[in-house]
Amino acid sequence: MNGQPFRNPSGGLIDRARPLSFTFNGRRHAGYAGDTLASALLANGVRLVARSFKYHRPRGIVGAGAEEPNALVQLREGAATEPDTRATQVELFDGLVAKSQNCWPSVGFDLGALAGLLASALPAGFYYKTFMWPASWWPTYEHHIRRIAGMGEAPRDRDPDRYDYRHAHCDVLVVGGGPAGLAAALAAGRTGARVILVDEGAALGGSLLGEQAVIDGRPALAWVEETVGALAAMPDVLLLRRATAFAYNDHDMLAIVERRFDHMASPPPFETRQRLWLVRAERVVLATGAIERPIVFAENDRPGVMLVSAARAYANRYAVRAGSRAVVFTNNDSAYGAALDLARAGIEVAAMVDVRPDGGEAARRARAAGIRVLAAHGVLAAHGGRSVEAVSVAPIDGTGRAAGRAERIDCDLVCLSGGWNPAIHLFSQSGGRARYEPAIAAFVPGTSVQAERSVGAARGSFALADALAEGLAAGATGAAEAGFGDGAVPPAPGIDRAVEAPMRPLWAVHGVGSKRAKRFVDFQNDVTAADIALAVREGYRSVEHVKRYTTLGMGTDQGKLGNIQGLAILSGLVGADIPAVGTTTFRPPYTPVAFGAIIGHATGADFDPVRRTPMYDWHVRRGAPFVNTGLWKRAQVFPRPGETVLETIGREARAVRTSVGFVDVSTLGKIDIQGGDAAELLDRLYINNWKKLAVGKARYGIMLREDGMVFDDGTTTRLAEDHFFMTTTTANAVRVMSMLEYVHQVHWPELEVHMTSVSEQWAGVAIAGPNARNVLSRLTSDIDVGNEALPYMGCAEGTVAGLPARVFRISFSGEMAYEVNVPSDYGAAIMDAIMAAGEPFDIIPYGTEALNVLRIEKGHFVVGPEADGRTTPDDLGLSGMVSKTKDFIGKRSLSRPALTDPERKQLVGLLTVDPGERIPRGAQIVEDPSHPLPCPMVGQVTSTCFSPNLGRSIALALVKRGRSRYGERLYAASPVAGRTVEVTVVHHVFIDPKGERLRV
Amino acid sequence: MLLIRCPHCGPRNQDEFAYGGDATVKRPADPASASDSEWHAYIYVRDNPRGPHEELWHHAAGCRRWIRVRRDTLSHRILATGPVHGPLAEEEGR
Amino acid sequence: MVKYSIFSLLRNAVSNHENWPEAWRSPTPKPAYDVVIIGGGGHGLATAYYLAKEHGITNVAVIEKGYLGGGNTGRNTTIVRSNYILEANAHFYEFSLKLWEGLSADLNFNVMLSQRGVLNLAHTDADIDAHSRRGNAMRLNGIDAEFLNREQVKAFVPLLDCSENARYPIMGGLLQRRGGTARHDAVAWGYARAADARGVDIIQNCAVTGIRREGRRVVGVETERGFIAAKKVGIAVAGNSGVVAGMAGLRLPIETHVLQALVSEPVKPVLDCVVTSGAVHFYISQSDKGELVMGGDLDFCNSYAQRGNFPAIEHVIRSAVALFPSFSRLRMLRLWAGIMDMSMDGSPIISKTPLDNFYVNCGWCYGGFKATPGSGWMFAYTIAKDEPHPINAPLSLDRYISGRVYDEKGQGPTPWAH
Amino acid sequence: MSEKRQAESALGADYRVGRHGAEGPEGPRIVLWERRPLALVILRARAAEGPFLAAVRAALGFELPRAAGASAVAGARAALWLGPAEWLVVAPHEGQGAPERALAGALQGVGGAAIDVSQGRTVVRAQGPRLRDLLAKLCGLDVHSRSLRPGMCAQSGFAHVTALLHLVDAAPTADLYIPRSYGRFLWHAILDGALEYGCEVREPAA
Ligand SMILES: Cc1cc2nc3c(=O)[nH]c(=O)nc-3n(C[C@H](O)[C@H](O)[C@H](O)COP(=O)(O)OP(=O)(O)OC[C@H]3O[C@@H](n4cnc5c(N)ncnc54)[C@H](O)[C@@H]3O)c2cc1C
Ligand SMILES: NC(=O)c1ccc[n+]([C@@H]2O[C@H](COP(=O)([O-])OP(=O)(O)OC[C@H]3O[C@@H](n4cnc5c(N)ncnc54)[C@H](O)[C@@H]3O)[C@@H](O)[C@H]2O)c1
Ligand SMILES: Cc1cc2nc3c(=O)[nH]c(=O)nc-3n(C[C@H](O)[C@H](O)[C@H](O)COP(=O)(O)O)c2cc1C
Ligand SMILES: [Zn+2]
Repeated sequence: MNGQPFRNPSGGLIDRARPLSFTFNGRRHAGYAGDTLASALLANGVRLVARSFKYHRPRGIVGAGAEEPNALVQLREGAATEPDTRATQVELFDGLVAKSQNCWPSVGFDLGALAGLLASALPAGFYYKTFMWPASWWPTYEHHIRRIAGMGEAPRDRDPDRYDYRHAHCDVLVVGGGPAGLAAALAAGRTGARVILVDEGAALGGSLLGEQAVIDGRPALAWVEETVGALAAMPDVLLLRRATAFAYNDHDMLAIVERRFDHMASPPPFETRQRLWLVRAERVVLATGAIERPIVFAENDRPGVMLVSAARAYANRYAVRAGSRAVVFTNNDSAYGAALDLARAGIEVAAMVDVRPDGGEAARRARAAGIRVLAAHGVLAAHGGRSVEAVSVAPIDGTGRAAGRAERIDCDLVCLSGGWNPAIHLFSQSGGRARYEPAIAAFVPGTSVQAERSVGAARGSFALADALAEGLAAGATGAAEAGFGDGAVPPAPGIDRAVEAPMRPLWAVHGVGSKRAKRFVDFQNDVTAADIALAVREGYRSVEHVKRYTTLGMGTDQGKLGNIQGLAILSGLVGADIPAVGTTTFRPPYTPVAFGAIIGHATGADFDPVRRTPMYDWHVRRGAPFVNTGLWKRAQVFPRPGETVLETIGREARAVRTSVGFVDVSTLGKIDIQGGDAAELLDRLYINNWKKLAVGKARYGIMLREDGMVFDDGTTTRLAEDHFFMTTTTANAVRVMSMLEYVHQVHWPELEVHMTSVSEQWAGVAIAGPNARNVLSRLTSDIDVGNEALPYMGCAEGTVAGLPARVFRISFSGEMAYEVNVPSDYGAAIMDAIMAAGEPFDIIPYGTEALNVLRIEKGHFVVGPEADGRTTPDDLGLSGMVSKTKDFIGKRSLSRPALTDPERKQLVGLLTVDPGERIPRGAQIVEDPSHPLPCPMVGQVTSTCFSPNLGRSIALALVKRGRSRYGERLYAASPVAGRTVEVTVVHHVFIDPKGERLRV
Repeated sequence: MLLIRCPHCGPRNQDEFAYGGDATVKRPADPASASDSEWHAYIYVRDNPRGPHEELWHHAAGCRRWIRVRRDTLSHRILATGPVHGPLAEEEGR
Repeated sequence: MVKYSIFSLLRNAVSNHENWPEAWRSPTPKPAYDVVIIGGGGHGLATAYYLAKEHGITNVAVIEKGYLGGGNTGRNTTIVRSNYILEANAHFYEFSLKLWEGLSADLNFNVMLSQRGVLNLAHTDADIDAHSRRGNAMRLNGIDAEFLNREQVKAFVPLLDCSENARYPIMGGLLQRRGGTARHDAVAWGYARAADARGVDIIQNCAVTGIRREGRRVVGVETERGFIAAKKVGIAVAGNSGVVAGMAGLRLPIETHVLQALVSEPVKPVLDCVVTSGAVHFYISQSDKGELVMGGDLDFCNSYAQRGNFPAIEHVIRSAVALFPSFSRLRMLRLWAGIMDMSMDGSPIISKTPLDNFYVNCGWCYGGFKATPGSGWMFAYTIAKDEPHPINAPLSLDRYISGRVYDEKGQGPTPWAH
Repeated sequence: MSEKRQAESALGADYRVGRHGAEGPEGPRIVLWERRPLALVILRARAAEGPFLAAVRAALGFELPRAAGASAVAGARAALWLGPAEWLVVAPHEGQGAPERALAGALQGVGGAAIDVSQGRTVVRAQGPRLRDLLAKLCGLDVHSRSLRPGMCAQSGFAHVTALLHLVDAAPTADLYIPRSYGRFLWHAILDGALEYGCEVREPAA
């Protein structure tokens, strides 16, 4: 297609039948299916794509994959925009829109680059040394620093796409679909083992896709195709493309993100954009390949400076010339094959600069092909501005110092190969310890901790023959260890093994020239060799200090290119060898992963599970708004048209005291307890005595934690001699169940008792108020609801509204009340029935708000505000309940000095001196509101409301020595509400202190 | 994510379990006669080893049994699992 | 000590920064010190600094097994605040916050204290009550606090999902404007440099392997570089408190748990304060470099591994996206973990011990970064005077025996649930 | 009063019979319906032995499964292993509490307990060629055909909700016993996961 001046007319793995159009920085360009954004940009001759983080230096494309530090773009627009996206891993699609980031007004002319002019005053860590004076200016300085930093722009709107999440289990997980990985999967798959192979690329083949290797005398890609075909035909082999294994977690659980539809403008209907796979593997084969590394020299960050392997992949895979005239700079043989590929693709190779005195066979072949080879030479510097124009090349000595006159060679492409780093990221994440291998001057997998083995380039075995052989062996052995096959290794295909000359470690070339020239180690974060030297000079010598002081390796590429150079330079400066200096820690993720993908479906309202009571729809039909209580949705109020919320609450609470109301109490925890030792267990749990409770009777109980603090309360009913029905608070239902199981299974397994949660089985409604009995009696014919037959704290079983029911005469509101439990499917039915039966009494449903008002009026504490995990039974005025005759959980703690301190806070009631004045929520109690700060506090308001039944404001509070203060004037102070209210301390039960209404 | 072998259900993901802490602390047989400092040791003081640690887990999303696990707190490797009371079975695995 | 300033920076620019001196020395350990502090995190270094500065005790060594600040000081989410409800904590953390406010100047090292506000969200009526209660306690204790309603929250943090149909709708929030963040590494380095300048020996890469005792006295520490005698020994080793106290024969009310944190890729400013939510166990801020820094709950089981597991991370990210739906397409860049000294009541311990001249500083749970200056100051005082200062007296070890614990969350002695 | 009261499903208005999600040539690859009404009883004993097992065998007419994760099915009745000496008995609905009473009666004198939880679970049946993929999206169990075989059951977390999975047959068909209050939440997760496969929701049936 025209307009792609750097695209070769033929070759490559792109689909020329599918031309695509895309926009970069507002300009339209053309590319092909199979391109990445990076290859398409290069095809169009776009070389300047980004600005660096700190100095806003012009930057181009350095790599062709995950290692790319520079070419980060703002991909897509609007709600779907994605900052910091590596152009080298973006598959081109039609209509793609991207732009450069971190530059203004444009990537070509970026005012931020002024920072570069100040660069000499901004060395590593400069901010620790300045911006301190005057101290009050720091926020201003910081404001500007923040605006200059950052990189791309975050989206501002909700993500338009969906994600999902799934688990998988397999015998052998193979990470990496290059030759080593494919071989491993093939060998494992043949045994019948369950195999998953993942590769982050769109196509399998790994580095073979960018090379021109030969396997069994045929192009290697034919072998790839055949192998992939064979694997695809195996029913228990799963091939996942575009899938990056990004975290190797404990116990061989790997997290993998599959980018399912990022290669399209948007996912098809009903499909998710990305999918997270959590794979638990019996055995893992890491065939993650190796990442080529650059060599450091002056101004080495100019657009046009690129990895050899990248330039080669652009040529072979994408038919793109990354430049017209190249200088290839290497310290190892692998670049020679690449140089020949470049030449074949039509790039003039101006020179091969080899740091080794003798490039051996490879150099001879290059010379034979007409390429100028400069042995024992190095590139001292790149020249140019927004693109490289030339390099200075000179003879160098063994340490990389210039040892002769420099020659300037014009070129627009500089290809670097400083050797290869095995991609040991996942290996390291698994807990394995890396080992330094001097022969390749790189860290390779050392001691394993988990069930993984590395093969091929990931293990430092760079020869294709080794990659295949190791892959086959690991696949077969892994499968055998997982119980499949006999471990026999299939024969490896035939490969011509080239004689390789050893590489020669060289990290940086030291020219003579200007000291101000920048020699970048970490491109993205603009960390230079001088920054590392400064860190060392100032005492930041540990590799971790260097990282943190200079930000080396902390960018979005996590130092895939620069880290090893950095530590090699450090090792030279501190005079310790590289293994002694060590690496920084490899942490997940291998490459950055979208948050959306990690959480799958659990977004928005699905963030956390929702629990709904059996009456949920009934409440919806009545227009009740809901409130969250733990995971539950509970009806808050049942408003009538025109009412304010406060009016509704008042109406509901008054109705209960004057006639009758009913409320959904299904959220209470309910536990069925059976067995000969059931009463014994209750005795050991509750602070009060249970053995003598009569059958058919309920009792109120309190449980403590072992440290003596009130844990939970509720009523428990004896349904039969060895059968109890326990209720817990809504908040603690799950915890109480676990605690029961704990004390039974751990402390007292000898007790014969069975506990089963039946919270879900029963819908519960409390009918409360002076007319409660009248309502209930209209609903049942087989239960005598009279005070004699069913007294306060009594229980009966029978039918209510024709439904099988348990009726408990218990009360939270302080009124005569019955709690009716029916099977859950009848939650709505019982509500309807009660509503109908209550009509003559003007019955109303009430919500959590009125429920709360009623219990405050009655002085009932609740778990949370009053029982806040720091209160004892005595604090709540319940010491009378504490059994003196038996042990129970938490009893021993109660006698500790702090728990018997007379200064403890005690539960009291508060009345405002002015009845109409509201007590602010969360007020603190003080004796003297005019006391200068800090002002001593003697307590706090725990619950407060306007009591519609008393016609005044009331509150519950925990106050030091509270019970000795009845009648005392104190102040409820709420500075955050800007109000302080005078209050009188009273007993905490405001209504019916003798409990007569309960018993009528 | 840890893979914990429930002695009743078999190997399950960590997220089915709730942690229950040190399994070696024992409730004093007669709390009333325990001194403040003995009682405090039971409630608050822990060996907190760096290495093998015997601990309780509750198979809350499974069989709802409390189980005992010996796990290395440094490597997260599970060394043995078993019922609360009873022998632990060595794990050769992870 | 060369004074750091814009002028010294410009002066050094001329000489290509080739003349900067070491920020601290790397001395060979002396055979004996007046005080040995084990642990070269923020707390240990600050303790040494204040021993020298406030008490004139300069014959001090800080012994660190790895690199300075490589413990939790170097791996926390850097939130600084003093929004506590219980008095012992409120006074202590406020004392610490006041020290923070003068710290860069005091140390001549920019710790980048950024008082951009800490906003604690309220999602239910109960939260509003609890947050108001806490805000009121703070105000009466002389600490700044404001309660924001939903509209004010929305204006303060525009990207928060303040809609009614959020799973946990936002109903308001408690704001401490003086709260914020600081640059974690700078705190360790700044204290190290300032302590070194006052004569403290900072010894890195030297693990303490034993503590030598004679009866109820400690006489010194065994290290990888030999025995070092000490008149007094203090430990500030965070997650390793149990192990190191164990060397002296003490058992502590501490469990070691792992806490993870993560950062996103950097983006231009989108979040200009710290947002925390107790209901969903989550906190987030944006660093000056642009990454979103976030964390949540512990991993829920004892661990010394400094690496965590997936469920905790998943929960952190679920929370992030629930509160900030637009963050869904941002990417996690790196995640890591630290090992926390979880105390049994969730409050810290700066205390004498049953041994005569051995002191412990631990129990920082996931909140000890903000304590660093205050902790160092109080620990120095306690060691120098052999008695606690009134502010840290309540934070002594004996509170667990008496039962006078400071359980901010009311969770009880389940350290993994604090 | 004995007018007929309407029983209500936990799934309420969110249960929408018909086609959902992708419309592929193969038709819906997941079929869902709520199984109701059913009788569910939890059975527990101190140990799975002796007179208890005999009494239950007599009452049920078949043997309780003893191995972890096993089930026993006899006609319309089934017993699913929940834990050591703990089972869920599933039976046709024959009047409120009927099987519980029968089992409780049978246990008189032999110990153990029978607890009616018929209405405490929402039971969703799922069927179709993509069933195992759907399950893998919901839970961390190994649901591959080599591991999860017909007749097996297991409790686990499904989209963070604890539920019991029973693989009924090789169709494959699975039943998910979901705590009622979480029913609607998990139902959403199931539907959401099934959209890409194309999904049909059928009328409820036991
Ligand atoms: C993920 C995460 C997030 C956090 N977020 C916050 C937050 O937002 N706000 C907040 O206030 N706090 C936070 N914290 C807590 C805070 O980081 C710590 O409480 C605080 O940094 C502890 O400081 P320290 O000096 O006591 O411990 P550390 O910095 O851990 O220092 C202890 C030092 O002791 C050394 N040591 C251990 N054993 C030995 C030995 N045998 N010999 C010699 N040296 C030894 C260690 O190597 C270490 O350097 C967080 C912690 C983590 C892990
Ligand atoms: N010095 C040299 O000559 C040299 C150096 C390196 C590689 N090579 C060549 O490389 C090949 C080695 O084969 P190999 O199979 O070991 O490596 P490879 O590079 O061919 O394959 C590695 C694959 O792993 C994938 N990958 C890496 N990390 C991943 C992750 N976290 N998740 C998912 N996928 C991931 C990559 O996308 C890639 O496809 C041989 O062809 C060899 O000739 C040669
Ligand atoms: C506040 C804060 C911000 C961080 N920002 C980055 C970052 O931008 N890039 C990065 O790679 N790591 C970042 N890290 C993580 C560190 O790289 C490192 O993981 C952490 O200090 C723990 O050390 P370790 O991973 O070496 O064990 C940050 C850490 C903290 C505490
Ligand atoms: Zn189990």
